[in-house]
Amino acid sequence: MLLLRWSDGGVQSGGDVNQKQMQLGVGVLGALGVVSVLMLHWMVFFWVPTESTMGVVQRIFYIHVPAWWIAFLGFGLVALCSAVYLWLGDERLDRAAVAGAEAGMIFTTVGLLTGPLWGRVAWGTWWEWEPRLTLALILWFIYLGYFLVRKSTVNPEQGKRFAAVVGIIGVLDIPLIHISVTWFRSLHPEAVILSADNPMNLEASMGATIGVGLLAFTLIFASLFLARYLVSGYEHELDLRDAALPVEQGAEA
Amino acid sequence: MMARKWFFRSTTVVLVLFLVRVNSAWAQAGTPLGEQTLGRAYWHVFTAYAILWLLVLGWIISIVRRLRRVEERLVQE
Amino acid sequence: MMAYLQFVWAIARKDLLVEFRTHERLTAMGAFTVLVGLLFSFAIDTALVRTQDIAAALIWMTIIFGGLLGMGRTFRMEEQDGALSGILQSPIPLDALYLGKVLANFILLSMMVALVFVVFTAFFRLQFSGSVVALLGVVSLGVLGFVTLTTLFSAMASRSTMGESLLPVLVFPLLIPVVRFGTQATSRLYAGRPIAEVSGDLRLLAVFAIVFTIACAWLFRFVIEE
Amino acid sequence: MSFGLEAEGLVRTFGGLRAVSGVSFQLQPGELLTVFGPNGAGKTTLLRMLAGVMRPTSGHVRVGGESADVAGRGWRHRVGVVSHQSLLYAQLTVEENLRFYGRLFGLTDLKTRIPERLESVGLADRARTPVRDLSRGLKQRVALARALLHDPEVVLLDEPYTGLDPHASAVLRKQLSSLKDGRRTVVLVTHNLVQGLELADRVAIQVRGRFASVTDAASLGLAGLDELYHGAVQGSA
Repeated sequence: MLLLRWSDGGVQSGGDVNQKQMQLGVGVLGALGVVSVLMLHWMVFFWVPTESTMGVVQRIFYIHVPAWWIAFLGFGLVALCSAVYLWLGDERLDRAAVAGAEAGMIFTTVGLLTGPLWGRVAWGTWWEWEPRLTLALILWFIYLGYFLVRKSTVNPEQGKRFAAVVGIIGVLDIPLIHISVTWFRSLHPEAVILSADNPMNLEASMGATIGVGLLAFTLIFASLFLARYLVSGYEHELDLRDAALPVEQGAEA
Repeated sequence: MMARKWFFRSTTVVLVLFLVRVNSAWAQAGTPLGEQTLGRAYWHVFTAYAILWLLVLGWIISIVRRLRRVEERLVQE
Repeated sequence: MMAYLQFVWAIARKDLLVEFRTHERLTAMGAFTVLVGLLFSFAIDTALVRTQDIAAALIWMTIIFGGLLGMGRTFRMEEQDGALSGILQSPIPLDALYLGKVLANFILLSMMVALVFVVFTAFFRLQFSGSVVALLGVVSLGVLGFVTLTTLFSAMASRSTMGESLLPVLVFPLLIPVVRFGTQATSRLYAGRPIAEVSGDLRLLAVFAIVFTIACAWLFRFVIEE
Repeated sequence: MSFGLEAEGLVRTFGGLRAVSGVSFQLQPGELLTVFGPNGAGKTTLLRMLAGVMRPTSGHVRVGGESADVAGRGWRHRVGVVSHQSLLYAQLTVEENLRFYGRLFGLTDLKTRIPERLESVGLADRARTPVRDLSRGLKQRVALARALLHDPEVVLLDEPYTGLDPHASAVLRKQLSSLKDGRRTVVLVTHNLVQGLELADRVAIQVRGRFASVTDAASLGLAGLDELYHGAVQGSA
C-alpha cells in the first residue's frame, strides 16, 4: 500500500522507468510464478511417473536444473550490468547487478545443496570433484567475494565499483576455470536433458515438468529481481534526500 | 539443575532416534537395492524441496525487511 | 609508445628501489619460503609418499601463499605519506601505473620463486630431468597471471576496511586455473615427460596471463579512483 | 579570456554524506585564494577534486580554460599540489623522489632542473639525504620543490603548515610568497586565519561543504576576517 501511495505522492526519480509499471510487474510476475510453482509441485509429486533407472530421487531434477538456469542467468546479469555500470556509471545498473548477484547466490546455494542430495543416492557419495559441482562451488566463492568487497569500503560508491570489478573478473575467469575443472572425469548426467539421443529415456511428461519448472523459476526470479531492484532504488532516493539535507559532519577525506 | 536435566533428556531422545535410524538402515540391508534406496530417496527429495523454498523465502523476507526499513525512514521525515 | 613504457618503468623502478632499500617484502617472502620448506619436510612422511610426486603441488602452493604475502603489501608504501595521491595527480596514465606495479611485482616474485626451487630441490633432493626452458615458461607465465590478479586486488584491499584479510577470499577462487595448469605442467616436467604434454597447459597459462593483464589494466582505474 | 582556475558547482557526496555541496569560484591568473573553514567542512575534499584526484559527484573544474576531467591526463601538467602529507617516499633520497616525480611528468631535463629547484628552496646540499632523515620542515620544503618541479601554473596547497614549528613555518611562508609572481594561480586551504590571510588576494570561508562567504582580502583586516569567520561558522551551526 505504502509503495503505491509513495510513487503517486512524490519521490519520483527523474528519468527512471515508470516505477508503477515495475510494481505491477512484481505483482503480476509473482502471481504467475506462484501459480506455476504450485503446478510444478503438483506435477512433480502427483503426475510425473518415476524415472526407471534413478528412481524417486530423480524428482530433484525438476528443481535442480531450473535452479542452475537461474544461477547462471543471475551471474550473467551481474557481469553485463557491472561492465556497463563501470562504463556509464549509472547507479541503476549497479542495483540490477546486486539483484542479479543475490539471486545467483541463492540459486547457486540451492543447486549446491540439492545436487549432493541427489548424488548421495545416485552416485553413492555426497561430494564428488566433478566439473560442474566444482565450478559451482568456485562460483559461489567468487560471488561471496562480490558481496564482501561491496561492504568493505568507507565510501559506498567505491564498494560498488569494487564489486563490479570482481563481477567482471569472475566472469572472465569462468571459461578458464571451466577448462581446469574438466580435467577431472565427469560424472554429471548433463547429457540427460541436453543431448539429442536421450540416453535416459526422458519421457515427454518429464520434459514437460522440467519445462514448467524452468518457467516457474524464471517467473519467480523475474518478480523478485524486480522487487529487489525497486527496493534499492527507494533506498538510493532516500540516501539522496538525506544528503540534500544539511550535513551534520562533513567528510574530510 | 533444570537445564542439566533437560540436556540429558534431550540427549537421550536424540540417541534413541539415532539408534532407531541405524537399526532401520540395518534392516534394509537385506532388502533389494531398489527398495533400499527408495526410503532414503523420498527423504532426499523432500529435503531438496524444503531447502529450495527456505532459501527463496529467506530472500523474500530480506527484500521485505529492506522495504520496511525504507518505509520507516519515510515515516520519520 | 616509448613515453608510455617510460612511465611503466618509472613506477617499477621506484617500487624496486624502495624494496631494495627496505627489503620488507623480500624478507617476508624469503623467510616464508624457507620455513615452509622446513615445515613440509616435517609434514611429509617420506616412507609413504615420494616427494618427487607431490613436489609440483608443494612448489605452487608455496608460490601462491608466499606470493600473496608479498603482493598484498604492494600499495603499503604508497599509503604512508600520501604518495599515491601524488602519483594520481601526475599525468601518468593509470594503466601505466598498474603495469609498472605488475612489472615490479613480477620481478620480486620471480626472485622468490627462484628461491622456492632452490630450497625445495635442496630439502627434498628433487631430480629434474625435463626441459628447463619449458619449466621457465610455465613458471613465468603462471607467476605473471598470479601477479596481475593479486596486484589489482591488493589495490582493492588497501582501500578497503578489511585490508589484506580480503585478499585470499577474493583471489583464491580466481587463481584455480593457474594452480591447475601450473601444477600439472610442473609435475609432468618433473616426471620427465616430453614437452608436447605440457604445451596445452602452457597455452592456457598464457591465455590467463594475457586476458587478465589486459582486463586488470583496464579495470584498475575503477579501483584506484576515489 | 580564460580564468586561471575555475570551479563550477562542485558537489561531492559519500553515500548519504555531502562533503562538498555546490562550490563555484573563478580565479584570474596570479590570484591567490585562501579557503578557511573548520574541521570537516570539506576543504580537503574540495582540494582533491581541484587536483583531479577525486571525481566530483557533479560540477566541473577548468584549468586555464581547459576542462580538468579526472579521466583526462594532459591538464595535470599544469597543476601542482602541496599537502600536509609530504607525498614523498621516506626510503628514497630527496633527489630520487624528485627524479621519480619528474619522470611521471615526462620531464627530460631533470639533471639541471632538480638542482635548480632544490636551490630555490634552499636544500641544494640535501639532494642525497633520504627523506626519512629530514625534519618535518625540510620535508615540507622538498614537497614544495616536488610540486613546482614541472612549473605548474596552478598550485594547490592543503594545510601546508601542519606540524611545522614557528621557524619552519616562517621559512615555508617565505617560499610560498614567491609563488605570487603574477602568473601562478594558487588555492591555499587552511584553518589558521593568520597564515591564511597573509598571502591571500581573496578569502573564502567554507562551512559544511559550501562557501559561506567570498571576499577581497585587501579590504579585510585580521579582525574583520575573525569576525566574518566566526559569524559564518556559528551562523550555520
